[in-house]
Amino acid sequence: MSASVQPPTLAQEWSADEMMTIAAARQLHAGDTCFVGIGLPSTAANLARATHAQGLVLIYESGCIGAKPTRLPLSIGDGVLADTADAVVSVPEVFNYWLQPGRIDIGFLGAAQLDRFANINTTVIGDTYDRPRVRLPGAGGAPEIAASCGEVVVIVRQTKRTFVETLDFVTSVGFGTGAGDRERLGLRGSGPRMVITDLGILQPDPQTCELTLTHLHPGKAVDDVREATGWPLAVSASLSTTEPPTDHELATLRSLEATKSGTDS
Amino acid sequence: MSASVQPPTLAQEWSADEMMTIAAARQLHAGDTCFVGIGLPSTAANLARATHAQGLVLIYESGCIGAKPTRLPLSIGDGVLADTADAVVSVPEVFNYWLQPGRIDIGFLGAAQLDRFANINTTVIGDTYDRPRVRLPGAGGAPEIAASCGEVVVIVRQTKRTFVETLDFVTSVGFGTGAGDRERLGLRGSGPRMVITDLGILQPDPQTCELTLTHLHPGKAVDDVREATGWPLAVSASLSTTEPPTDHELATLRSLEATKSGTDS
Amino acid sequence: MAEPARVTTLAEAVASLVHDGDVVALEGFTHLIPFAAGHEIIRQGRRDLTLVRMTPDLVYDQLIGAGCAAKLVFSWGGNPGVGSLHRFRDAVEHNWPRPLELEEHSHAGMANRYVAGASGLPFAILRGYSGTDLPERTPNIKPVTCPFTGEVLAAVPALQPDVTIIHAQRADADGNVQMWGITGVQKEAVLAARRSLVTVEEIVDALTPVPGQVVLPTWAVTAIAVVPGGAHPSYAQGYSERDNDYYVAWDAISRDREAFDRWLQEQLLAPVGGAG
Amino acid sequence: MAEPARVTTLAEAVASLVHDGDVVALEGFTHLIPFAAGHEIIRQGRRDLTLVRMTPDLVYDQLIGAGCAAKLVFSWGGNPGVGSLHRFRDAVEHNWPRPLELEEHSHAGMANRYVAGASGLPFAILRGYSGTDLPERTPNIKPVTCPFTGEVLAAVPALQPDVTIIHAQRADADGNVQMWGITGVQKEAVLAARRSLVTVEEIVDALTPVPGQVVLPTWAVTAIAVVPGGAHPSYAQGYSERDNDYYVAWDAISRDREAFDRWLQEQLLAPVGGAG
Repeated sequence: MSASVQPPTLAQEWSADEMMTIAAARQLHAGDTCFVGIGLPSTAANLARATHAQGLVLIYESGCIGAKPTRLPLSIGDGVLADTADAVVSVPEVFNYWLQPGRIDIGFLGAAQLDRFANINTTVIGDTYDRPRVRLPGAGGAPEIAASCGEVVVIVRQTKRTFVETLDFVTSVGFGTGAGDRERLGLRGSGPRMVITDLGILQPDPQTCELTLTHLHPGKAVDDVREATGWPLAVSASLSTTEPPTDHELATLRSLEATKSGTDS
Repeated sequence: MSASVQPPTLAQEWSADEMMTIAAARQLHAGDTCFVGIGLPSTAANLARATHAQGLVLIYESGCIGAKPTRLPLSIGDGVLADTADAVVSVPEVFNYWLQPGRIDIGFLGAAQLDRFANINTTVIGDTYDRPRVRLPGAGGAPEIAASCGEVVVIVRQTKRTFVETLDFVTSVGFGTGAGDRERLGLRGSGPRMVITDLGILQPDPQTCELTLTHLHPGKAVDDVREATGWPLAVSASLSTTEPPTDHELATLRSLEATKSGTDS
Repeated sequence: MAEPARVTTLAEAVASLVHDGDVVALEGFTHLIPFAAGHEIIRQGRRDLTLVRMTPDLVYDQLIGAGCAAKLVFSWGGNPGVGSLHRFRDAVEHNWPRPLELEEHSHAGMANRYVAGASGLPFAILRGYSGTDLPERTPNIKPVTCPFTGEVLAAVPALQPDVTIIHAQRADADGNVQMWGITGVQKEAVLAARRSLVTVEEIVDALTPVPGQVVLPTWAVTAIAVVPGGAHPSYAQGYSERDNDYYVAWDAISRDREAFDRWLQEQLLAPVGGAG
Repeated sequence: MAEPARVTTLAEAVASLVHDGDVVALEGFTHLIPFAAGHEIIRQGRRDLTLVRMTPDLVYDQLIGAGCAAKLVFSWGGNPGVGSLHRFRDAVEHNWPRPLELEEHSHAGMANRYVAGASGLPFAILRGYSGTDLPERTPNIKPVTCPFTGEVLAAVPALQPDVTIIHAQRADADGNVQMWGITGVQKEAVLAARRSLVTVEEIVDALTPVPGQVVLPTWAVTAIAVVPGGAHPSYAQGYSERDNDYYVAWDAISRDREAFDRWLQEQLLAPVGGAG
């Protein structure tokens, strides 16, 4: 798919969401197999396919393996996914034969709450499970994506409400209680490689597995990230700045967004 | 499928195998679902479809559900089975989703050895498993067909070598050690309804489950059956004679056999 | 005896197959969601249902808002690509219009529960749930040890709905059902159930084979009702497009109890026989 | 990284993927049996193989007679519709040309062993083997108790061949594999294996979807070799018919050690590059 190239002036400004999506797309490479959830992950994965990673293999939990959508799907079950897939399999098969054995390189997840070990909550907000303040959609495919993909990339807008000291519910495991916990739990994928937000990029410390700020997006400051984090933020000694969106990335993203026929949560 | 009708003179004589196959075909009814092994069971099932049971649903372990072959298949994987089936599914699916839950009414099995409780050996002949006198093909689908079909019909030529006091190996369970044993073993189908041979028909005693001679084929005597049975044969007080093949049955069977492109063991 | 599927009307099928208190699964994965059947369940006023579905979406939001459900067994409850299911949230957060008991799994767990049901097994095993809070809230997740390796895996019990309802593209004159495109977990959901209803776009003389098809033999289905557009606002590949505007519009309707009630009275209950 | 399948020759594929002592599955259920690949294994003189297959037939009889196999893992070993596999019998009954260890299951057990292997699970459960003598002879059948109902079921361990070889109708230029008709347990056998080889009738630019198709994405396959007629005397639906005469003729050849050896020397080994 080739994007219609926009005039460069448009590319000089971008939203925080655009930076986040583009930073996420850059993490995907042509030969990867990628298990894609709906929303920002799907946008980022399709942006990668439309720019530097044409050979990226997209796998949707609806059973579409190798989907090559020509427009952004609104849901994980859009007809365009089945029409363009190399194979359409049943939902039990996609989880049992494709995800569970570790055939998928990268899982792309969102989060409603996230803690310093990149554990994820998408179940309930509030103290009690039975009468939550906010009932979220729930687990979906995430617990097993987080467990079984070769690695995980989380894409989430960063706020103090989202980046919390303690999750109200652990829906999907990042590094659990810290280094060694994934192995102890028998999780076979290597876990979150990075968390990409609208402010920057966090990566697990090689020793402790605690999320550490490694990149700031252009125009953002460490204090912006600290204020949006509900725990004392670790900052990398070699903190760097994310490459800004190129004209091509931004134009392609915008033309992709224009193909979507509904809104995105 | 309509058989070409043969002159009645031909129908006046028939082989013991023909009588056996026709008697077996009569046990199948239009609304039944029938799990069919290759050889005599397949011939009998297709004869039933071609005569009185057009609506009989044939299921082959190769994954062909509702196969309607227009000629006798030489194997359980002939192309004609897939071409004419309502659905072709994988081999794991046919065993897991269709056979195991008890969806199939009748299982049609052969045997190399059979005991008085209609347990079946198709594994080895001889005292030792590791160095048998005759190595037979083995279990195939039979153990689970025998366990899970609503009922089982066995079709087998009767000799003292085949109808034995003690099996050299229990490959598939009929009534195990007798009444109540299927329940104890957790087998959910009701087990063998009858054993059809080239001499007559045996049915389990309602109390003891021991096979009892209930029908003699025309021209056969009780002593013929006794001599072909390796245990003291129980004979029903209401022993009757099998209806001889009708002209239509015989003509249809012969025209079916003529469609087979190979030999049958 | 392999009973062929009975061809009937949607109203008769729901009346005879769906009873108060039943465990009911309406399956469909974005594609082929049996909306019309769900609406008929609301119209007939069923109560105390245990609703089962991997991805409860708008039609379950509607059933829950209408007070049909006592319990929901599920793995992801949202308005795909739009946001929350507000009637579902109102039931869980505020017990409105009645309390809703939850049994919550992951997709992999739910899919395998249907597989076990379809397979006549009491349970299924998977690598799942490890380290999450789900087993603490869902007693139906237990450990099981591999007798060969000693590894501990998760076990989930078979799902066996009293009735499963799906929508498919078509059936033939004998009642064999054919669907294609994204077919999700529908085969398993039908085979796991005691009774089943398939709404179809049309009945044709004979089924032309289609790539990617799933065929359910007539004797594996209890009843068939011809309901063209019965998946709207979901879609039936080859017959209709997904009505994305409906999904977006539902967000506003469902946020507000009064707006929902107006929709229920005016759109769903008033036009008898019509689709909501 | 999703490596695409490597397109190569049959000789190179067997040389690089099949090693002495490997666990090797050549799957095919009457249809699509990879005979040519089996013959190439004989030509290359592989030894001490553990051969795995639900329905070992003529090609396994040939491999066993040629002395390639140390062990057979199987559920039904016969010449379909004809009779015995005489080389198999000679090996088991008389240790000729060498002893053959057996591991014996039912079809349901073998199919589920492949399913477990394809699923990355250490074992599978089924209702099977109960009351039979198989568990006594096959240590790889164990009981497992349902943690919900207390029912005791059979467990079998996952099969994970070092290499699985299948024959398919075709592949596309990217190496995606397509087969249709009776596809048996081939998808599971490939996904369960560490390496895989698919022989195909042809490579086409793009795969036209076909009803009943199974597609294996290129990154799920290790190597592809174009071998037209590579299933002979089995068949490839849409390309060839089953050569039933070959199956019948094999009975006489295989009954006699000398006749078999003549076949091996003259038909299989002599015409280098030809099919036996």
